[in-house]
Amino acid sequence: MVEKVKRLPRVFDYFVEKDQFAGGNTFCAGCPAELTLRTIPKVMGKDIVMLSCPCCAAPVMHGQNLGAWHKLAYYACVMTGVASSASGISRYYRKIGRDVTVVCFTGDGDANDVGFQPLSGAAERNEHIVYICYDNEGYMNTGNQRSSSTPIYAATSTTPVGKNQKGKTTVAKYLPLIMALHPVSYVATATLSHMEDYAKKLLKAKEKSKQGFAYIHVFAPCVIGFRINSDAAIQVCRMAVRTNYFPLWEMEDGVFRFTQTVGDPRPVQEYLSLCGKFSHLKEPEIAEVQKMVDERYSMLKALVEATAQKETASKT
Amino acid sequence: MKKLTYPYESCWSNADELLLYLETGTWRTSRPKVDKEKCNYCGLCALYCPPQCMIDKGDHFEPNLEFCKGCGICARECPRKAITMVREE
Amino acid sequence: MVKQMRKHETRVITGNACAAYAVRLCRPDVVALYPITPQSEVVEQLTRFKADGLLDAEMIEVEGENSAMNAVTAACVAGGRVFTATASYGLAFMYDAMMQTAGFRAPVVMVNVNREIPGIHAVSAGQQDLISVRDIGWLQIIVEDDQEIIDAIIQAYRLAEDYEIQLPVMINYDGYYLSFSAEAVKIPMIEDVDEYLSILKKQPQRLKLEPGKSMGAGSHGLLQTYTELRYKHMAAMERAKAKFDAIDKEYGDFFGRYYGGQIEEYRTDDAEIILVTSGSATGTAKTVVDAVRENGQKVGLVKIRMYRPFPRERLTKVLQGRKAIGVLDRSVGFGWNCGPMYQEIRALTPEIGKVPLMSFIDGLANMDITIPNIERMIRDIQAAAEGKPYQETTWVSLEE
Amino acid sequence: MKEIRIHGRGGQGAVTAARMLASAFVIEGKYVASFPMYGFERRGAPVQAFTRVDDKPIREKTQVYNPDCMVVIDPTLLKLPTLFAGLKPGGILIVNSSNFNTQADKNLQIAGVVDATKIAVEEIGRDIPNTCLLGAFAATTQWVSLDSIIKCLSEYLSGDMLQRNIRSCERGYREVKILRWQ
Repeated sequence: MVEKVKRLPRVFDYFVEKDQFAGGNTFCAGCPAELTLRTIPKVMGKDIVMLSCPCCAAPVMHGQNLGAWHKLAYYACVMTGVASSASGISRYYRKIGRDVTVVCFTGDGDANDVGFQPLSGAAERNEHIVYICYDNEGYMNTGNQRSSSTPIYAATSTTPVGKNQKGKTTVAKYLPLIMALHPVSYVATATLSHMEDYAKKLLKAKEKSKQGFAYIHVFAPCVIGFRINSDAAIQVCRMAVRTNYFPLWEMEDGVFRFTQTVGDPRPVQEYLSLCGKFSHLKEPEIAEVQKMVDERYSMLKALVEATAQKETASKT
Repeated sequence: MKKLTYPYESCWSNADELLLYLETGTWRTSRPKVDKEKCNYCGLCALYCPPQCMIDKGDHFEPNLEFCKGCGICARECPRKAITMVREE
Repeated sequence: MVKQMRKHETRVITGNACAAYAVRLCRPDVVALYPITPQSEVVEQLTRFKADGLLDAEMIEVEGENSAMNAVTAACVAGGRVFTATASYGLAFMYDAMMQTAGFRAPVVMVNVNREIPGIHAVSAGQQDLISVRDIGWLQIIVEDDQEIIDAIIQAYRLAEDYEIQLPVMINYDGYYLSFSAEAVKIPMIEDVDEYLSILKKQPQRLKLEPGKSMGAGSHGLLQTYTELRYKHMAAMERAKAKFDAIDKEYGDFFGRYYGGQIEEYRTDDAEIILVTSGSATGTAKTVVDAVRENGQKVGLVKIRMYRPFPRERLTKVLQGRKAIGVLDRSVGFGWNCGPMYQEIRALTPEIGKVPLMSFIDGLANMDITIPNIERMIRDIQAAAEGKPYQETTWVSLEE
Repeated sequence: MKEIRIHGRGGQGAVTAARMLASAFVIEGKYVASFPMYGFERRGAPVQAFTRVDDKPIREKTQVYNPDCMVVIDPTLLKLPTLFAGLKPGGILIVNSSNFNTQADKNLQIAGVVDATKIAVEEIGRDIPNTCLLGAFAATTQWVSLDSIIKCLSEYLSGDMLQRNIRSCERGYREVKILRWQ
């Protein structure tokens, strides 16, 4: 007989609301985007307005005729119109003096590519909205085509591995940092292996959206696109953090900080080897990815250090 | 006369009228089997379950097999190996 | 009925300023704007109103027209009264969002300052932009002068937000010829506009987003439901015709200015030949009609005010029994080798009978639709009415 | 109906002058229409603006081809070979010039010549000759009173700028030299 834990982990305290989604829906078995989505109203409450667009979440977010898959107030957007539609809704509630949290939920294809202009515009206007991007590193809803969030060398259906090309030839756009260089209130990265960290960030984003724009970039490895087993997503998330492939940080009012410090980062090889989409990588490519990961981490570290001084200075 | 059945002028879903669900339990090829003795009620299976279908039984968790898609995350993440995936026959 | 004389303010202002003044009078909740020639002055004037405390709206200075249309559509579905304005390339850039607006049946009001479209780059007037979105599901109204811009925008809110209609309305006016043209106009008092539009508050509430309420805007419409919603959209369009005629009367009784509703019939009673026009060229054409009438020639003019829905019934009625009809288009209809409005009037042949029908294409890219050009059109229609041979389509400014 | 064509360069206030003129006529109960002809809004590029005035509503929406009167804001435009194209017989010219004295077109009958640049610089402090030329317009054509022009300026200007422009306008009215030909 094992000794039972007295209470559930602290992260459960963040779940103030029941699950707002129907039990069975159209996400794939083992999909981390589903977990990303279900967690949002559990933490932020159900009196939010959510927006999404054509993406893996759309078959669940959008209804079907009269039927709905969730109990939320929801607005379906065209792909180019998520952040701009949210701006319109948020402004209307401000006009009539109503405090409503407006939450966008899109994939990386929308946030990085076709919906980037309105996202950047809404961030520059510091609209009072929360924008959550679940990053599965490609267009998964349409069958694993590359997006500008697809990492270098990743095999996708439009960056195949062949005689003359080994997957994607260019490095991914690092959107969270781009967003942090907009004049916004809050930016954070999060992933599903670190649920308490994610929940805290959701709550903070809700609060910060009363002042202005809040952005959360959630690493959510697609089981199909990453070519992993359906039980592997959380493991992949965890390894992405432990190798610094996906560092967890936040930027609040111009101050950067890591929310998860990785004492002794594992070589990126350990992350890459988990994902089938990198199975063709050899030593030189792996070294190149390692270099990219190290450089990105150094850049973030420099930002953390630089703005920590700023924070100290402003407090003294 | 036209046969018109939809209640609105534009396409709105209304969960109060009709909440949809899929019996995703039928997708499974294997199911999680929880060993109550090994389980120490840490909650990680419930935390990571994408469709959030682990039911809190007070001292352990059991999957809701109506919706469990059999992804196996609960089994893989269980620190005590209290969950095993058993082939559906 | 004794007509009340409403007070007004007379100002010499441009068409663009007229649009901004009218929008201010209608008290929108959310305005999203992105500048483009020849519409920019609308943006400037509205932001000036806001800065001076004369407009209590949320102004979203968006980073492109696509965002403007998405923002106002969403704000409208959330429950607000909204406005945006664009022209040409901007209209093209908001195309996907505009389809969403129509599909959502969101009563958005937009001004489109007509300008030629991309390809052959032209910063000049032309109606091809409005033609390019004719079956997108919006109501489209085309106006003739500055005063009509003011009145049509107020009427547009009355029409769009009517519970029986619930459709977006696009007010079109010619770039340059109206956008920059200053005329003395009568600006209604805001209290009067409040009173006029108050009727909208007495009708049932349309569906809107409600935080905490499990309603989703933009559900997937499948099969029967999709078909049914398209039918309802079409039915609302059909209702909009009579509604617009009724609103014209109601507006005229209230403010003292009438425009004829879907179409204006000018000296048509005993007319043997008719010239059909739209937009700013109509005024020039009316002066020519008057001059030609002086010579005893029985010519009349029909102005298309409502282009979508197409005023099929009223046009049938007014065009029946004429000897020849000409249609002036400031745009082209590919494949039919004629102007688009002509093409649609030609489709009325079973109703109006087989008489000479002539398409005149003129005024592209700011080519002036001059008095001599219109005189020529009327001469051509008259000759065809007298049984002389005629060519179906005439590119007026290219003829030798 | 009287048709007036104003020639200037971008930034010199030709469009505003056309509109001010329209406003002044409205004060006297006339119907007006005024519009500019330009593509991109560029400083220095030649610009035309039109004003129509009538006792009955004006419906034409065309450019002015046969002006009764022309206002030339920038003297360098006098070199344009097509400047006077379409001027009606008996036509009037209001021109910003220190030395204009020839019948530049056979249809030109009256010219109101004033050094509006000099006056504007003295009164306003900058080369904005348009309001001075409006004063000269009133004196030369006698179609509208100086009072109406001054009154309409307050719709477009305020404060010190308004006062300076009024002075410039009044000097245009007083100092214009009117030439006549047969």
